[in-house]
Amino acid sequence: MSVKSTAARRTTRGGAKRRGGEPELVQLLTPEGDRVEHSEYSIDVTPDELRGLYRDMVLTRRFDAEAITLQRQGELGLWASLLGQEAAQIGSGRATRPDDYIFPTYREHGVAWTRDVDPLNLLGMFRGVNNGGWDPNENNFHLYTIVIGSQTLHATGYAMGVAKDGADAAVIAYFGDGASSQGDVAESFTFAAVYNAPVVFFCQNNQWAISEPTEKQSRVPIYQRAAGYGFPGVRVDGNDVLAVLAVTRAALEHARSGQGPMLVEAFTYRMGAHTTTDDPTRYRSDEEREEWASKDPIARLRAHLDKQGLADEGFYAGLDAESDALAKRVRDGVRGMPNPDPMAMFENVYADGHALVDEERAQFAEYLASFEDAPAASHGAAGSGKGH
Amino acid sequence: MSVKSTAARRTTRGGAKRRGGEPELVQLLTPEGDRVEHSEYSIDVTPDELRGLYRDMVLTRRFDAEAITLQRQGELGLWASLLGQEAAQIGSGRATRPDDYIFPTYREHGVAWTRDVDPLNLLGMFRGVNNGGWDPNENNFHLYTIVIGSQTLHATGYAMGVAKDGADAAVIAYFGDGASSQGDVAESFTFAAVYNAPVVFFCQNNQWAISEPTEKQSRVPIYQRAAGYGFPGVRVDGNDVLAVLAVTRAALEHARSGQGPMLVEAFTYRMGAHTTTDDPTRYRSDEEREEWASKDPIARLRAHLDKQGLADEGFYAGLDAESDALAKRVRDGVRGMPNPDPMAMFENVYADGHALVDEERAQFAEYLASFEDAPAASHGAAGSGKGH
Amino acid sequence: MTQMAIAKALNESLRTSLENDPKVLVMGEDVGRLGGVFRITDGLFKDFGEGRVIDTPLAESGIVGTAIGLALRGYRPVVEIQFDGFVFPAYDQIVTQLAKMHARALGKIKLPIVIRIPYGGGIGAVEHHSESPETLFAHVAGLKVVSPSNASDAYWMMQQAIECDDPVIFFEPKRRYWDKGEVAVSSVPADLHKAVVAQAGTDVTLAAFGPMVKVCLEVAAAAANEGRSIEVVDLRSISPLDFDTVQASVEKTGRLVVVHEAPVFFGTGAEIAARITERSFYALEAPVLRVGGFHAPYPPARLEEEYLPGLDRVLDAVDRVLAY
Amino acid sequence: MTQMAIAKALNESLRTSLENDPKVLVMGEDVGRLGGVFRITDGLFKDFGEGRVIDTPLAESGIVGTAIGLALRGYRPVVEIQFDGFVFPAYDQIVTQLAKMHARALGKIKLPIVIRIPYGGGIGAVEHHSESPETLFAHVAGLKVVSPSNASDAYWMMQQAIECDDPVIFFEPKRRYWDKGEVAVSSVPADLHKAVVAQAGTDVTLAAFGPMVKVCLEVAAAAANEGRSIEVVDLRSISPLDFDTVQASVEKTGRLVVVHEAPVFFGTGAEIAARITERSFYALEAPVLRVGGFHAPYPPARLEEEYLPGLDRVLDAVDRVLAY
Ligand SMILES: Cc1ncc(C[n+]2csc(CCOP(=O)(O)OP(=O)(O)O)c2C)c(N)n1
Ligand SMILES: Cc1ncc(C[n+]2csc(CCOP(=O)(O)OP(=O)(O)O)c2C)c(N)n1
Ligand SMILES: [Mg+2]
Ligand SMILES: [Mg+2]
Repeated sequence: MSVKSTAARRTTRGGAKRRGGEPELVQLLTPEGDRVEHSEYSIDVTPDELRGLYRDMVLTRRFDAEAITLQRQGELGLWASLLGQEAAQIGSGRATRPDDYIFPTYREHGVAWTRDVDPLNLLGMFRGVNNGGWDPNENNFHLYTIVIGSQTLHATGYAMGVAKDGADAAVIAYFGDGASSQGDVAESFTFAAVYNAPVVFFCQNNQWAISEPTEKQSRVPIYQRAAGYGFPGVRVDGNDVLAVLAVTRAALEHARSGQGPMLVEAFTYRMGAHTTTDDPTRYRSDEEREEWASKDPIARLRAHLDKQGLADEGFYAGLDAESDALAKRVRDGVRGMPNPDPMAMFENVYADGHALVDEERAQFAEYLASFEDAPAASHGAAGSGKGH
Repeated sequence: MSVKSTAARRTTRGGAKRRGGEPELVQLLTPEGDRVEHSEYSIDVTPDELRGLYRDMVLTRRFDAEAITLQRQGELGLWASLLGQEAAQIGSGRATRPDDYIFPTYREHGVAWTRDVDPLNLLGMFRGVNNGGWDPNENNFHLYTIVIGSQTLHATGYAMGVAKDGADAAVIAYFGDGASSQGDVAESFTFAAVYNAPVVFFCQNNQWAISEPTEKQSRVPIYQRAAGYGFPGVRVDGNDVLAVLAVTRAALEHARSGQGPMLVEAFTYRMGAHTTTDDPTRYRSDEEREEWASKDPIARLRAHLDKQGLADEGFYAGLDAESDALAKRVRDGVRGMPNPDPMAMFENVYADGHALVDEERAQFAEYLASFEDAPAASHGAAGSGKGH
Repeated sequence: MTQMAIAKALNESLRTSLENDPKVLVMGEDVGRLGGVFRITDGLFKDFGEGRVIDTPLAESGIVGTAIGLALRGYRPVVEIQFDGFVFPAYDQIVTQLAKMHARALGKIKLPIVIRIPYGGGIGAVEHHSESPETLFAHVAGLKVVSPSNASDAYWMMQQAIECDDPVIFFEPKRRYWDKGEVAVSSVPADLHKAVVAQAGTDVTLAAFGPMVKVCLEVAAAAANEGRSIEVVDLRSISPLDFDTVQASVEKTGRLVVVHEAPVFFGTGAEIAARITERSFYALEAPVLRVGGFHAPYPPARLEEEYLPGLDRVLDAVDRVLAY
Repeated sequence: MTQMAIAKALNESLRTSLENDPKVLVMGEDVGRLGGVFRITDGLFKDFGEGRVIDTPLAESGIVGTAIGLALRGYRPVVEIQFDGFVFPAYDQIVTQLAKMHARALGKIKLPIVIRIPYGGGIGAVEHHSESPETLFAHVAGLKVVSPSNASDAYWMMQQAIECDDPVIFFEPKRRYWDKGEVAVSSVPADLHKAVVAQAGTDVTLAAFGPMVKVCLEVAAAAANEGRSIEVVDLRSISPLDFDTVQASVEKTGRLVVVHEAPVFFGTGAEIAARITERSFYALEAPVLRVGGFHAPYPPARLEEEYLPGLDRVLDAVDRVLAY
């Protein structure tokens, strides 16, 4: 657009929409690790719980780092790192109850962790041995969804079902700042509002959608979108695990108590690349990354623990050992993950069967069998086996 | 949903979201025909202009009534009446400049009138002789769009082009209350905001989307949606032609002056059926219709004209005659509208041609020609000619 | 046996399903109080309430997307898309989610959702109200696609579709809604995905589904007067497609014409022609011919009789296939 | 003549178009500063600025819908859809608006929009990143659908698509992006919608487009070692489809195998088989065979080599078609 329009945009962004230059942000723990109070959202956490949150974040980060390494080593085809978003994910995940249902994107490894989903299960799709494949109902944690925004409608429909059942549970739908532009997300807001569905929309605004900054998606903070659909929105410091926990708990309670949907925008930062194939140096500055490194969610909680004397050397050493064990388990597990049987392609296309799938399965089996009968080099120059 | 959620919805609708039970509504002319002032929106109109607006609304309504009659007589396949929405359409249409560009739905006969689109042209698609077919660039009035919401994106893209050209024009996109739920409309808000496009979103909230009341689309007034996308929204009395004119003018000026998009919600009422195939008695009460008949936009302006003594018998008699002439022209014009040539099916599928279309055109021509050679009854019992 | 219009048969079928299974829901635009623009859901809102028969916001992606969520919660939504041309906003949810989620979950979740789409032309409607988009669903693995041609099939196939644990795209031949036929409400129905021989014959096979079956039966009658014996196969299911039944017919007649309203290019006729030619290469006395729509947008109503395959265009193809 | 990878050829082609026509715009997700996830638009943002090379919000329907609006204003947008599986949110705008608006306006407006879609498998990607949805566009009148198989075609066909006054769906064979070839930047290109004989032969015709042309050429080379002469037709355009060139080849060889990555069911092979069988019924010594994807979601990466048509599966079909 023209200079004119850019200027107008700046005015809006710097102006009325932000209070004092920055949008309001619920915070309970400063970047320096000090507790602060918030009039609407407060929380009581025991030292045990604090250490638990810290442990969750550390293990999640370690798992994530291991996955990146495994990708570099060729064991995974791709990895979408959550680096920097541990507080947003652990805080919100720990706010859920077992009977709540979670609809993640493809980056919610930390949330999965809080739902006791085996980390190895998360790696299957990135390794290319399946497209998801865990049982969503085992941990009330739906499959990863890659098509941006789709899952917000599934979450809303699920929540409509929860309400229909008269159940006392809530649903939480994760999505990104980029996803906020998708029509599906807007439609999920509409359906959730109209049916007063018990769903929390949890937007991790990590400020980037691959190479695009959030200004390419919205000129006002995303949490503000909720009001126009008739339900509350709140922005929380996404690097503050306590604030995220408190706000998400309140939002889930809001939903469970029949007050309908709520939007939580966790303002955070994607510290790594979009995925392992991405090169963020092409579109963002080192300074920005460094600025955000100073707001690291794990360092923040550690500072708090240390200032308050809530964790000793033994705790950290134990956690280190636990991290190493987790990394090793993941490493070994991935390396041992078998390739699926070729015939698996034909499985689960339908629940009740389909004649064409049966026919193609039989033909392909016959085709594969033809190589077993034939001498090694089946076709002159071709000969290097099936499936080029 | 459950009783619980219904109750919650009611609370929201009756509560904070409406001020004093009714949402704020810009009004300059009361239902009784008295002028009132509004702090933000004011307007100076000459008696000539007032009579002009009245004439527009009367002729539009007459045209609409004639179209309904023609549909009943089998001359049209369908008609979507604008009855009751004359003020929303004439007021907003008259607010546009010739270089502004309009993207209508399928019901904007009044807006078309203000753009000098020949009413006969509007009837082609309802008669079934074309799917639109006028030249949008002749009057800067795009074709009717039937797929709900689509045109809001076209309008936004067009507005992005206007800005790119540095032109001093604006674009206006019409849509309905039902359409506000479509993902495309939300995406158009996002694009318009991000690119600061000079587009006015004009929602005619006629309170019904076929059989569904607006509560099935939103639990807060629709104009409020704009704020969450970072631009202003305003609700205007859609049966008050002066208020609509003033608000739309301001919104277009807002857009033209580089301030980006704006949403206008014209609160009005669909006094007729959704279309001629609809039976509104199945889903709404006579009382509701009658209540709104008392807010009739034409009666309202007439009351004003009469109270102020701005129009005499001669004016009304002249307008009656003009209405009759318009109706006759439309009647005669429609009846004389020829069916398209069968070969027209193959025209304009592509601008640059397509081999398959050429082949099918030739084959079909040959097929048709085969009947010309053959004796009348080509096929025993079939024999009643081509194209059953 | 009862005489019923197709519309009524569908309505009764939905009612029965709602009665038999508390998890069945009906949802869509105007399906509630209005009973749908074609009245297929007439009376259901009154009798089953807004908890079971749900008027939705005007957003097809939202309708299908939330139906998926409801299915994940254990419901069996029957979704109405108001007209063929309005299914496209939901296409992403249908293709990327509905069709693939069962496989994505390695079978651990099921999506028993029926998407009802009144389709096809011949009712004098405006743009987007007369299309036949079955190719766009049949090509997509994970979906089943069916279309009844008569009241009895409408009655039974709808219930079978609702009972099916897979997503079913249910194309309703809207211009036949008011055609009446016998419905054997107590008899055991044919398999949802089996084709049936609607009319036996020996010289040429006509294969069709939905609204075109009636045209083909009229063609068979007309041709009979000229001493030609035409077999009509009502395909009923497009995915899976019952090639065995078509093949058996073709091995008998040696000639096949496929008829549908959808454009010929990449239409159902292409798939049938390709596969039957492969299966019955030596049995075919002539190439498989196709009669269908042209490669052009569905024309305005005053041209639709020219566009749609009718008696004469099908008879012309019969002549041509016999002339080989 | 210059050696260029397909990716580079596309990039150069876009650059040339941006230079030659100020109305040409490039738009999509990440096409600006990043240069696209495949770097096809690399450097264009820097050289032409954000007014010509536009990073859009993450909303495909919005991208295509606003491109339509820009086209109505006189622009010629070249839209990038990041991966094949992400075109579906835009499908409604493509099918109901982009494809039909020219006809709706009786030709009074034009929509010169190119939709670039990197498509197909073989790159080891996760779900939705490896699909071949060409059927879903070819079936729709009003769209043109093309796919280059080599650098020279990539270079020329992109410019021809941009110059075309119709909407063109431009399928880019993503797994061949890095394959190099000669680009005759100054020679006169073949018509955008003409098929070409990529390799002459006499025994069997292989017809393919995009990524499968390379496989077919490898098959021809392998078969030559066994003394079989295979003709490879590079279709280049799927809508319109140059049946004349395929027919001419088949009338010579008598045998045809169509190869594509998309599922066979309702795939391009069906249309070609149906039409060529009709045109060349007596010339065919065997039914037209099809090699393509299965009726299943595109499998996880570790299975894609089994899923994709490769040398052996095509050779197997060649054996079978010759065995008739
Ligand atoms: C419909 C769709 N379009 C495009 C993509 C490609 N894509 C994958 S991730 C991504 C950016 C997502 O950004 P955001 O929503 O902010 O989530 P984040 O990756 O930052 O967690 C894009 C464009 C996709 N997956 N789905
Ligand atoms: C995508 C789509 N879905 C459904 C329809 C069918 N339909 C036509 S008009 C209409 C209601 C529109 O309501 P609203 O937007 O309030 O406009 P109004 O008719 O009241 O002017 C519906 C559902 C359609 N045209 N397009
Ligand atoms: Mg992001
Ligand atoms: Mg309305």
